[in-house]
Amino acid sequence: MKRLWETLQELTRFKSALVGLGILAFIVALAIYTVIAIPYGEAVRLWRGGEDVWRYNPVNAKPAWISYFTPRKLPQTRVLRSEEHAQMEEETVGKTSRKVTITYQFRYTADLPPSELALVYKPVFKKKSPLVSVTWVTPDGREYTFGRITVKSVSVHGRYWYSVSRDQKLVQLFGTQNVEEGLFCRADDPKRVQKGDHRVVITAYLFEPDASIETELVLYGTVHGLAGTDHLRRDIMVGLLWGTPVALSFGLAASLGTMITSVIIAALGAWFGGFVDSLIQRLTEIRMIIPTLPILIMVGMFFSKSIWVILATLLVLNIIESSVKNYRAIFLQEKNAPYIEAARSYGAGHMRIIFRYLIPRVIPWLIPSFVLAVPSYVFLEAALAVLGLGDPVLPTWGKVLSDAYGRGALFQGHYYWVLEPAFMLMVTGFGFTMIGHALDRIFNPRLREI
Amino acid sequence: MARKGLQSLIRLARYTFMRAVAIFFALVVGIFLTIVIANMGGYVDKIKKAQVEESISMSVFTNPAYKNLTTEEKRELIDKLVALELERLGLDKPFIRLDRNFLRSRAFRYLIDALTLNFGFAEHIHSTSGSKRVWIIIKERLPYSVLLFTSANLIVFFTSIYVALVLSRRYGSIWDRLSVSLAPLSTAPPWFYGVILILIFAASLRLLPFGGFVSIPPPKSPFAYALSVILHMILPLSAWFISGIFASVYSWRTFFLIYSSEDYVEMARAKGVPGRELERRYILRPTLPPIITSLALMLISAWMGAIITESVFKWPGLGTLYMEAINSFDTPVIVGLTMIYAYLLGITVFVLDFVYALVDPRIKVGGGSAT
Amino acid sequence: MQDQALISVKNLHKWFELRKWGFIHVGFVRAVDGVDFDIQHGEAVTFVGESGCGKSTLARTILGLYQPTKGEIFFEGKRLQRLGRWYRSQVGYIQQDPYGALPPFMNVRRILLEPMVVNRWGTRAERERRIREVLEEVKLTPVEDFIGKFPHMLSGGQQQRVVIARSIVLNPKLLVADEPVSMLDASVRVEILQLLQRVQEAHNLGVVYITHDLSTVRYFSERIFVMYAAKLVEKAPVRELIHNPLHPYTRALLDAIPDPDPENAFKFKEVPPGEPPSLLNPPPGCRFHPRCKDKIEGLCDREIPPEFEPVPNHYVSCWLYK
Amino acid sequence: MEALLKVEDLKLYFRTTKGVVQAVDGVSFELASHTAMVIVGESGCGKSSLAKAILRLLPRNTHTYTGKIYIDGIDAMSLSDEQFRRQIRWQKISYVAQAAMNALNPVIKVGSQVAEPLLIHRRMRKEEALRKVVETFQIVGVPTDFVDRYPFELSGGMRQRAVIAMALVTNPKLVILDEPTSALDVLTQANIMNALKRIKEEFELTYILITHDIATSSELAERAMVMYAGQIVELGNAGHFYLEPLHPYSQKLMASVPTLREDKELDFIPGQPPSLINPPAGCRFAPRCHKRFSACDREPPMVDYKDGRKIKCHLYA
Repeated sequence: MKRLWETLQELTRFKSALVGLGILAFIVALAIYTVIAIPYGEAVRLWRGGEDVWRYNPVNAKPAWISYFTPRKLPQTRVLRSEEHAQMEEETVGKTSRKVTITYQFRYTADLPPSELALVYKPVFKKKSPLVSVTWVTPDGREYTFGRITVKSVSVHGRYWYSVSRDQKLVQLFGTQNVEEGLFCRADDPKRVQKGDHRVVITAYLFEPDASIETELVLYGTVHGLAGTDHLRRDIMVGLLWGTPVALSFGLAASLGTMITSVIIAALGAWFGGFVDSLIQRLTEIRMIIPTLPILIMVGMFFSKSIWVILATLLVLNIIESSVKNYRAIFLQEKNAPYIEAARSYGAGHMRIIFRYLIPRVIPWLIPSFVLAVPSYVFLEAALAVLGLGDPVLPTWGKVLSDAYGRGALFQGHYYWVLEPAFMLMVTGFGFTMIGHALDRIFNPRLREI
Repeated sequence: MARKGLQSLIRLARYTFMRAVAIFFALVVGIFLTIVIANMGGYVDKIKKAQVEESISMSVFTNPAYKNLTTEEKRELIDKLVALELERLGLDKPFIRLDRNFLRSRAFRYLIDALTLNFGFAEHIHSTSGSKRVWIIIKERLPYSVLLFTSANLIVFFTSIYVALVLSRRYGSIWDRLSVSLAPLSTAPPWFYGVILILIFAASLRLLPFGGFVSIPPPKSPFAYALSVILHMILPLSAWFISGIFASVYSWRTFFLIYSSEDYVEMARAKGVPGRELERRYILRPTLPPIITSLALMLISAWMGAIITESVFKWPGLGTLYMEAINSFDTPVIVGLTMIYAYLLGITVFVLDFVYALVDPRIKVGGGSAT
Repeated sequence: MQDQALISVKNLHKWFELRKWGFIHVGFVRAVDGVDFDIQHGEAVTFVGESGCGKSTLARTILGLYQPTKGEIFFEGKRLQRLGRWYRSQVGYIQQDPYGALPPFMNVRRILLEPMVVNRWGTRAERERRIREVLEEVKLTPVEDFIGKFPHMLSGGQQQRVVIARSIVLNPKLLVADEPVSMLDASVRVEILQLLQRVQEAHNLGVVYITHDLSTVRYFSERIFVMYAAKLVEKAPVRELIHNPLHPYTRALLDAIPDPDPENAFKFKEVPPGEPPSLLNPPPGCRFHPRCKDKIEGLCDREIPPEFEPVPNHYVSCWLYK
Repeated sequence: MEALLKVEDLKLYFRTTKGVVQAVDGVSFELASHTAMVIVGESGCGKSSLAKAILRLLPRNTHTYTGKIYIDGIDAMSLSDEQFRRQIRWQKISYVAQAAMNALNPVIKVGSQVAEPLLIHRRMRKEEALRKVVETFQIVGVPTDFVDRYPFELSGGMRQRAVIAMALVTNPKLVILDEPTSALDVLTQANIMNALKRIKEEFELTYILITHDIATSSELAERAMVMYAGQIVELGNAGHFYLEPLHPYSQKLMASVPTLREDKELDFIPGQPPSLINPPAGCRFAPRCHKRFSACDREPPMVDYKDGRKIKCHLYA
């Protein structure tokens, strides 16, 4: 314990190690927060939820903080509910039918048009579905009427989604412009937003006495949350947050597991020598020839893409790892150390010597290499995800990156989508490496004065 | 003198032969293990059998020709057809048997196939020449991978050793300290830098191509063709370089610093051996064996890292082939590729073992460790 | 019981097999090649010889770290077949390099505890008491200042004291000290030798003291055994050997050792030519004959000299005393 | 007689994580041509650092390196590194390193390593140089066919001789021997000492022999220097030093040397040498000294005692 404390104190001598420790503390805190705030089941539900969960998010929206770096005012998503944001008028038409007029009046001041427009109808009826139509009056007085439909099928939540952006009439009307630009930009300059008050009037005919209707007008923004959204409207933040505990546990478990078995095997070989040692050396050679990544790919392809299965495969493959050679060299040197001979002279058994004398001796070498190996496994997981072998259930940084890459985020300029997971990966890698290098310089006597 | 030279040549030959035998043995076992792992110890066979049974029973039950057969008769017919099909596929034999019937097991046949480069036929992918033989497909892609990654590795290797030597001479200078603080940059693998570089130079600045080997359609004139290839190589090479160079420089610098405090180096300095000579004869030369070992390890990890880097850059080598095979679920190609990787690793280990023997007099002259 | 030797070694051989590629037999390194001697209770005996003469192998064989190839070792009359824990607790071991002899990751308390834990010695309280006892005995006082320290926090002399404390913690009857002071500074050397002597007298220990440095011998032991190329060539009480060396090798050895004397600078010494033989292919006959200026042609190079006793209690293996 | 080597107020400090180590702290002495001087002291007293300071073999963590060194009339401290390499190294001074076992490059044949100084400083052709190496090998007693062997094929004694041959091959004026025999056996040691004595006469060499082994040091010594905690505490003729040391430290040191032929009561020095990071003020030996008195709190002067001896002690002031 005391030595651990001393080591930490010595670490503070290195500026880079301090940065690394800061990063590590942040990552660990983030991981703990994530696991508490978004329990595993919830994370999986959110990530696989699709449209139902994320309907109100824009597609491929940039993170909101982008606005601080641009003089333009970027629109956020606005959901205008008829109960709050509109005036409702009702008049009876004929015997049983009623006409409901919902009038939205809202001011639009952002410098970009919304990324998408949708209307949500929440009708209540028994047999005869309501008939609706929309009239949109722009600030400069243009008036468009569209979306004359019957609100027929209703999803489980009682909502009927109508995409204004894909309204055939509007699409045809605006031609080369998209619908949002058509409605929100100036007539004379189709790229500049016409700021001012929009009026949207929704007329609904209800054919049953108990029928009613509420609506929501959704103006999707171009920015969303801290991390933006992906092609499935998912908040990337969920992926980034949950990627943290996954990456940490994968990296630490792989690094630790690999190291423990390799060290023990190297110690056994070096200590017993002879047949055991040659066997282990041959096995190390064989291990060098077995291609790790291809095998992981095959496992991912034919068996399971679960990150835990991949981890288990990796650990099995790495029972003997190429570092056995390095450890063995150290042990061979150490095995003839006088203190080992002394231990034998007072009767310490083989296992006691291996586990209490040999292995503790190499811990100073092990700790830095353990820390330094963590990032490589974190990146390995990401690499597998990029190859399309990412865990299908869990959100991970690799998955986010892979989605971005696969969806052509680079071609379409959704750089944030690539950069965010990349940033997390890089920062984590940096943290571990900086600490690792500093530890190396503390523990490795040959490096101490260098 | 001449006799001694001959003797050391014989010793070298004997050593090389022993290493070749050891590595061949390792290769055989390694490939066999790869086969077993790739087949999940026979689990994949079970899946295949189930697939065969399902497809045959489906076709029997849906085929109008067998409409008037009873269920019993259909069952019989299915069993017969399945048995035939399994025999055709060789699936009737056990996957692995650890007794005297081992030589008749499928795993052993796979091993022989793998050792004779007979990887069978691809299911979907074919070579540009139209062949579906896995070996031909792989052979076509191999040079691309070798071209890119050998050059990438050698560039990183020689640059880093040169820079490290210069830095170790200037211990404590600004450049030296910079190299120490930049070392963590190499945490990220090449494919990662690939993504970032594509983002900057291809997507954002539009200076260089996103990926591929040559622009499409390929330029007609050889000069333009070569230029296009070079343009396409810049980003992958840079990604590889950035990812490798910092850690490499750092570790070689540290390595040289450690070795330049050896007694014999100090002695040489006292003798008045001039700087460059000192570095060449007293620092570089004695440390060649560990340097070569690390080059071997670097190449081995490079072969693996190549898979992802290539697929990020759509470089038409083995890595991209892997990606294609994964996407189209082309099992023979995947297994074949895995075998090729085992070969590449084996060859790498062997070649470097040989070079090691050339530079270490303890092996050339004999002696060394007797026990 | 008391007249029985503490340890008695008969015709002891320790050969190491040399293999190439790990399986092809090349030959044997005959590190100890037919050695006989007795050591009595409470007697300190010095083995002196050049490095590579097999004296350290002999020590390790006595300690039971190596199984003898041939020959027997009797401890208090009991023949040692398989070396059990019992025997290990009867023998203490002091090594040359005090820093290397102590596990760097254990503190002094743990270091001293280990032999007791391994040999299941005493209860927890007894062990703690014993640790304090031995630390006081080797003068690492106040005990509390040292008990928690790690080896690297101690000076060379203090480290060697811990090694000595560890070697006696199980109350052994025999100490094997392999060059215990050769890595220490001259000023500390004497201190440690005196401490060893005190410990030996206090517990009536038999001591096997191995050294290449004859000048420290007289301060410590009663008898000297001279070893050359895996064999004992001369055995005699200290004074007798120093003043009346019989074997040509012993004479050369004594001649070569300087005392601090300014006259030395003006004298050339007579040193036998050549180097000690390889133990893989030792020369036939007397192993010293290729370097010996008194060799008898036809005898020394053919037959191995037996042990003669030209002076009572002074044994020498040399044909000159036939 | 003109001094071959003159050192004035030489200081060599190292920077470590714990502080600055004052390994050589203000050392001044002169050494006449064709004499052998031994430097004795406990380990860590700065004797090896002194050798390195004279040879300008500075470690990377050097903090201070000041003073004056005149070698054969050349002001060595004013030379640039390159001039020093060309004019001093192996031209004027050669060096036999401590643990000479490791002083040979394991992958270069012994002969070409020994010949190297000739190729560098004498611009000889390779064959000519090797001929000279064979000659030198004969002088120091190395079988001449070892020219063609690698260091790992040689025994420790032979390697040591090869290193000595390397030091002699260019006929330098001064040879600094740092513990040249401490790892070797008594007979080999005596053998090498014989060779060194013979060579000294033959080549009219000047030696500086650094050792902690006082008995062996007497084999070669004409002058003796005792160092303690980075400073010289006693300097004088060997005859005086071995028979009648003056400084309390030298006295204690001599008393702790066991002798083979005469009976004497051995003594030891209690305590440990001080850390060179913060050496005690005043006399550095005072805390361990049995003769200390009130004046010892002050830095003792270097006293010129009779017979040209110098003692750094208040007792003789």
